[in-house]
Amino acid sequence: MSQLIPPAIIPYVMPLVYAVVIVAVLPLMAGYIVLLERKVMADMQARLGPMRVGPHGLLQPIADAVKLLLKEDIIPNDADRFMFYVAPLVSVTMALLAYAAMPFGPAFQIADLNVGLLFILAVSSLGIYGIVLGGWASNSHYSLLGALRSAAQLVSYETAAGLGLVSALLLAGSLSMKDIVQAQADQGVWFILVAPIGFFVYLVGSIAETNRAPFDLPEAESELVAGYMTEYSGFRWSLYFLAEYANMIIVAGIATTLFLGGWLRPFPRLHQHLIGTSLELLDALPSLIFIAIALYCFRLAPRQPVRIQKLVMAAAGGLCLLLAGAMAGSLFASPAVMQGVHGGFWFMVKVMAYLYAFLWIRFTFPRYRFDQLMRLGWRFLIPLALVNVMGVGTAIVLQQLWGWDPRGAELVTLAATIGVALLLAHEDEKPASQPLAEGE
Amino acid sequence: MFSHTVFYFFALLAVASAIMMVTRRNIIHSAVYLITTLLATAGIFLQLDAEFLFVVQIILYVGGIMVLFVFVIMLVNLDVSLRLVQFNHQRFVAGALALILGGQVFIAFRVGRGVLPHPVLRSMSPKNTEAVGDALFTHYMLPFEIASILLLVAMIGAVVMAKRRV
Amino acid sequence: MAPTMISPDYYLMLSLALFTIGVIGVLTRRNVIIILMSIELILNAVNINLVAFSRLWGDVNGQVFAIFIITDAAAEAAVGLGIILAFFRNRETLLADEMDLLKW
Amino acid sequence: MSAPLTYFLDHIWLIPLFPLATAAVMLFCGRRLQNSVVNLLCVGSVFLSFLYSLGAFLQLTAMPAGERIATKILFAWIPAGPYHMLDGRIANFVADWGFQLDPLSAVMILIVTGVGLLIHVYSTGYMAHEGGYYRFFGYLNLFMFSMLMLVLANNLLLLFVGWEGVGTCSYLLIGFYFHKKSASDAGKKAFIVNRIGDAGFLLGIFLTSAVLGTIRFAEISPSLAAGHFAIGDPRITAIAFLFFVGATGKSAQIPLYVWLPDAMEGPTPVSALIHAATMVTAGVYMVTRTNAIYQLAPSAMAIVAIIGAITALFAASMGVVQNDIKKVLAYSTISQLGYMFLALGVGAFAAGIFHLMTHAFFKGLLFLAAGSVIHAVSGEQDIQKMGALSGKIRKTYRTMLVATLAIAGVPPLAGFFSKDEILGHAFRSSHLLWLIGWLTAGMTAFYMFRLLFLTFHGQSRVDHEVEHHIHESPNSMLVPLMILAVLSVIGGWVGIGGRFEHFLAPVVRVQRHTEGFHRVPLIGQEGEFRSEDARKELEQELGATTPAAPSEEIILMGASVAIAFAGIGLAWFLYLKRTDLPDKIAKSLGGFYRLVCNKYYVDELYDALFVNRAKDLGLALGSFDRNVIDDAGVNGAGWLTRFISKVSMWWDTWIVDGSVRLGSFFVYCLGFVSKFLETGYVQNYMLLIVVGLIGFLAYYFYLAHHVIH
Repeated sequence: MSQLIPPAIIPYVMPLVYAVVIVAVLPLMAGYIVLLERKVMADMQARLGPMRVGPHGLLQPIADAVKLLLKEDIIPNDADRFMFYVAPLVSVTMALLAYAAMPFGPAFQIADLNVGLLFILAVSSLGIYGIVLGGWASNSHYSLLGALRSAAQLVSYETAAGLGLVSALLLAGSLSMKDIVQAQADQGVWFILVAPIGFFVYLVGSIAETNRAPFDLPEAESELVAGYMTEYSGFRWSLYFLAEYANMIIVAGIATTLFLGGWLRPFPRLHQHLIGTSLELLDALPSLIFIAIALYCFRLAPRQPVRIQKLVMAAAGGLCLLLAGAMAGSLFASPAVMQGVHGGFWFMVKVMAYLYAFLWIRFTFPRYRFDQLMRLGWRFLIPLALVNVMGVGTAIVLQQLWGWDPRGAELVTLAATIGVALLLAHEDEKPASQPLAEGE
Repeated sequence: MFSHTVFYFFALLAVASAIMMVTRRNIIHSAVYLITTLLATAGIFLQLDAEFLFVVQIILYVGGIMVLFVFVIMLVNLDVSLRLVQFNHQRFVAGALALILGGQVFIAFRVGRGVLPHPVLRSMSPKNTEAVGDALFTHYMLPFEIASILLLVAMIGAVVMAKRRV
Repeated sequence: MAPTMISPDYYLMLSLALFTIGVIGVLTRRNVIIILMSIELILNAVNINLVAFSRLWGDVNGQVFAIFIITDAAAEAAVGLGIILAFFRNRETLLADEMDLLKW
Repeated sequence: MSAPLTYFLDHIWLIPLFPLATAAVMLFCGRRLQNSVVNLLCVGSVFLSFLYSLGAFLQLTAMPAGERIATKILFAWIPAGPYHMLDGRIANFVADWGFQLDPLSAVMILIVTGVGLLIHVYSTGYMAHEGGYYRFFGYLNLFMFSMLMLVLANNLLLLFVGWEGVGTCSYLLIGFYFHKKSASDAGKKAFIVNRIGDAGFLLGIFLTSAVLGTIRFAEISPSLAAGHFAIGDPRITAIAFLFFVGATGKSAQIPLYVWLPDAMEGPTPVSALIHAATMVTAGVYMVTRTNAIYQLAPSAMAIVAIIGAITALFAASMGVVQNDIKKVLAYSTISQLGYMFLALGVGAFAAGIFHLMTHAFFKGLLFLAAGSVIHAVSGEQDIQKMGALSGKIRKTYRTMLVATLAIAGVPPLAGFFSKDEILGHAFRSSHLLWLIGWLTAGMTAFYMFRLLFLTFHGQSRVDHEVEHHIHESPNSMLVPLMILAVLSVIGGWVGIGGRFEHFLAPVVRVQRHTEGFHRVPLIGQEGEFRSEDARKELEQELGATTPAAPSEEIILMGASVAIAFAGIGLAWFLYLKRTDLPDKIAKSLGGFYRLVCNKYYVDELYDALFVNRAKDLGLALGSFDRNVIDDAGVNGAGWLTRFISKVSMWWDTWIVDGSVRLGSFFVYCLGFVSKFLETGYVQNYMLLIVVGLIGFLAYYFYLAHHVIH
């Protein structure tokens, strides 16, 4: 094979493959996240959710995709056509571009920039233009207002979220995603344990950045119909949709990488070997999980009303069995392969958990008013993140100067941070003055 | 060769969209073209092995400053402004003078070309970010602080300016 | 032979072009916002020079200064846009040659 | 001998303190107090002072005669430091807040507190129905304080403090009925007249400290001895004379006696206490206290004697014709004071003090009795409107009779002894003075009995509505009367055999060198104890008891008794037997009578001489102030300022502002030219900047061209 490919382009092969895989899989994932969202919502509202298309609506996303692609593409009169075309592309492009530095596994990464994190932030922040230009181009007040709101919201919360990340950066001492994960591996602790406040700030900030409830004012259907997407339909609309969910995965990936230990399995330091072999017990976890899901699928399969659905459910179970086999098999392959497979698995598990938290929050909290949103961002999150950064810095200095245990030092500063948080929350109960940047 | 290709691509993109930016009638379009220019410049930074500056350019300029511009444009955008004359009364003389200035600088470059050393590719530290940060926080500490104070002042000034009832 | 970089002249020419375009924009456009954006363009041209020379000399001072310039650009944009907002609120116009309160 | 108890001697400073405290209470918060409380406080405090005085007196007498002197210095009041005396010596001036108790002041504080206590008790009855009860007693206690300070002071300046204090209190109390114009006028008159005397006294104090270098009484004689002053040294004479001026003011001697009769406007207890018993005798006390100085100034002593004698006669003559009961007593007081000064003048200091004491008794009694009478006839003071009161107010009558006999000099009552002492010394020093005193004694007897007869005997001339509620005074008034009556009877007996003089001898010891215009009789043979040893001298004095010439004594005694009875008889004849005679006599010598009735026109004379002159001076000064100071000075200055300001305004307008305007005009011209550059278009300015850049670059090209070639 190496003869077939000229050596000059050897280093560009694998990234290309990765890129193709990501671009191919991402829409599917987005669709299934939507399904997951609807299911979770139904569950939380004591409903069943989509059940018709496929067993338990497993094929619903595909149906939606087909519907969207077949819809008529409407462009309003005296909309700015060029912008109207470009805007969705911009947002989806930027969303996809961000994946270039996202480490799904030890090897599964398109490019390990040594400014990787900043790159991801930068590119995802460019996503704003998609929203703003689209809202402006469609020449509708709802759209414009939604766009302005989202612009203001994103600019404000980028700051908070970035500051939240800084604490993890301080602990890792590098901007390269891979190094950050490695740092957690070396220190043997996920940074969420030493910088929980930073994680919290980033969680809230990332919800706001992805325009999700309770911060979904740009598309608050009760106020402005669908925000910047009002005038869009069909494929362009689905592009926006794709971009939104891609962004969700991005922020989830960032959180995972910085706070949740990336592709590391839980307890990376714990090496409990199977007796007599070099196999570690914890490495068997993925296979067991998949086997459990497979058994569940097989148990559900007979109860399906229609035969085809029975078959599909059984197929799902089989797929899970295959995956479990792959997981187990990778244990006996070379360590690199094993690392890659398991790392990808763990990464996706953590991302999904993060996204589940998103959904949970969305269905739990009512929507904010715009000035409340701004007040939360500027008056609470940013000061809190600043104090947290100071705390982590102090902790690190203490560790470097007098060799304090980083956890102890972090606890000391954590107390201060929480105190400041309570103070801020208390003084924030007073009625706010003019919201800082209100669109209209 | 490769780097030349990259450079020409970005350079032409930058200049072309700069021209477009200056000549557009619609402010939003100008803004978009300016964004393009900035992105192209960022590319040139990357091509000059300044990754950090590349990212800073994108985050600060494109992701921050230009968002602010677009925001303000949307706040103050007037359809009537589209129908107005976009160039002021001194446009011809001004353009001529600007071109003369550019020509002078061009002549200066041509004349002084021999002065610069032979462009040997000096090895830069692979960790550009660390290097910049190091320089910024050790040797350029005072300017850094001054810049931060400048930002603070600008922030306060902007808030005071933009508030409804001053 | 030592690997050569692109000769700084190219970057100089590029920044000169951007600079001239920016100057033309500043001098000729009536819209204040575009004037501000042209100023950003000029600063950008300067940045290109700085980074190019930092590459040429192989140290990061130029990039540091570029960062400072970007900072100034941010400050200037914030204040300038604030001023523009206030002005627009009072005069309902964006044209530079209608801001003539200082006229004799 | 065992060391005598000295508790009271150590605490003499408490004696003035009690009245001061109650006075403060009265004057600051007396308004809210019940009369009973006021009585308790004031009388109690005076009683305490009296007890302390008595104790101090006894403990003093317990001491050996030689060192009968107790000094208590509380603190240095005015430590003014060193200064140059007249003769160039350096002296250290210090006036300390110190008290000194020696036989003289012991006698004085006994008199003051004793009589004062009685009069306080009397006042509780007399003033019971008056308004401003607490005020009255506050003033009274303040007076007690000042008087005690005066007699206890150990230096001249502190004495002066008391001196002024009693003056103030007398002013306040004379004007007690301030709503009566006559009363307040009288108060002012007393105050002003006293000022004149006080000025003299103050000058005297200054001169003392300048000449003797000290104002402590204890150091006066030593410094006199140290100064080797010749007899009649002019400086000493001047001091003595100035002191005497002060004494005339306070003790109502010619020419400054005019305030005392008017002072009768005050309440009767006040007249009794202040204007008969204590204050007016301050002058006598002061002269006695400084006798060491006087004995070096024979001429001053002569003046004292003459003034005293003339005053005595003069005042007596005026008392003869007065009809106001209190005025009569007032003039008699003046004349009795004259007696005392006569005694002092002839060097009989002890006799003077002796008479002071007895006079305090019977004159206080007289005033109080008069007050009782006035009280009885409900405020009537004119003796022509009285008469036949003896039956109605018997006790008062008896006490008054005793007092009158005492003052008339009927043996063996108090007045007889003291007056006889004085007359004796006067006779020995000069017969003329004796003659005057003798006549005065007669007149005194006459007008006192005239007063007595007109008041109590004959047929009643009282108005009818007053007639039927004449009543005896309450016991609170009668008891003091009786006590004083007893004292008036026995008060003189302490002088028998010169015991009083011996007691006072250490203070008023007569220096050997006092030889002058008058022959001062030494007790014992002259010049015998010209020794430096004071104790020996003292013993000799105490040893010598018997008077020099008994036969002479007897003769003089008989003469004075005779003249006394003559006066009494004449009074009886004129005012009980032939009541029509007085008018005839009055008509027969009309001019003289009128002269005397009008008090020799002395008040009018003073008005013409001083008061009006003073008024004229004030008017003159006022017109000077109006015309010269206001018009010429202030208005002139104002006019000048306005003129200058006008000039400067012109300068400001035309020169200063003009230059400014000129400059601004130039600036305007320049601006007019250059404003066309100021288009107000930002882009024009930028264009100018670009032009400038182009210019610079062209210039650099030019330079480079030249550098190359």
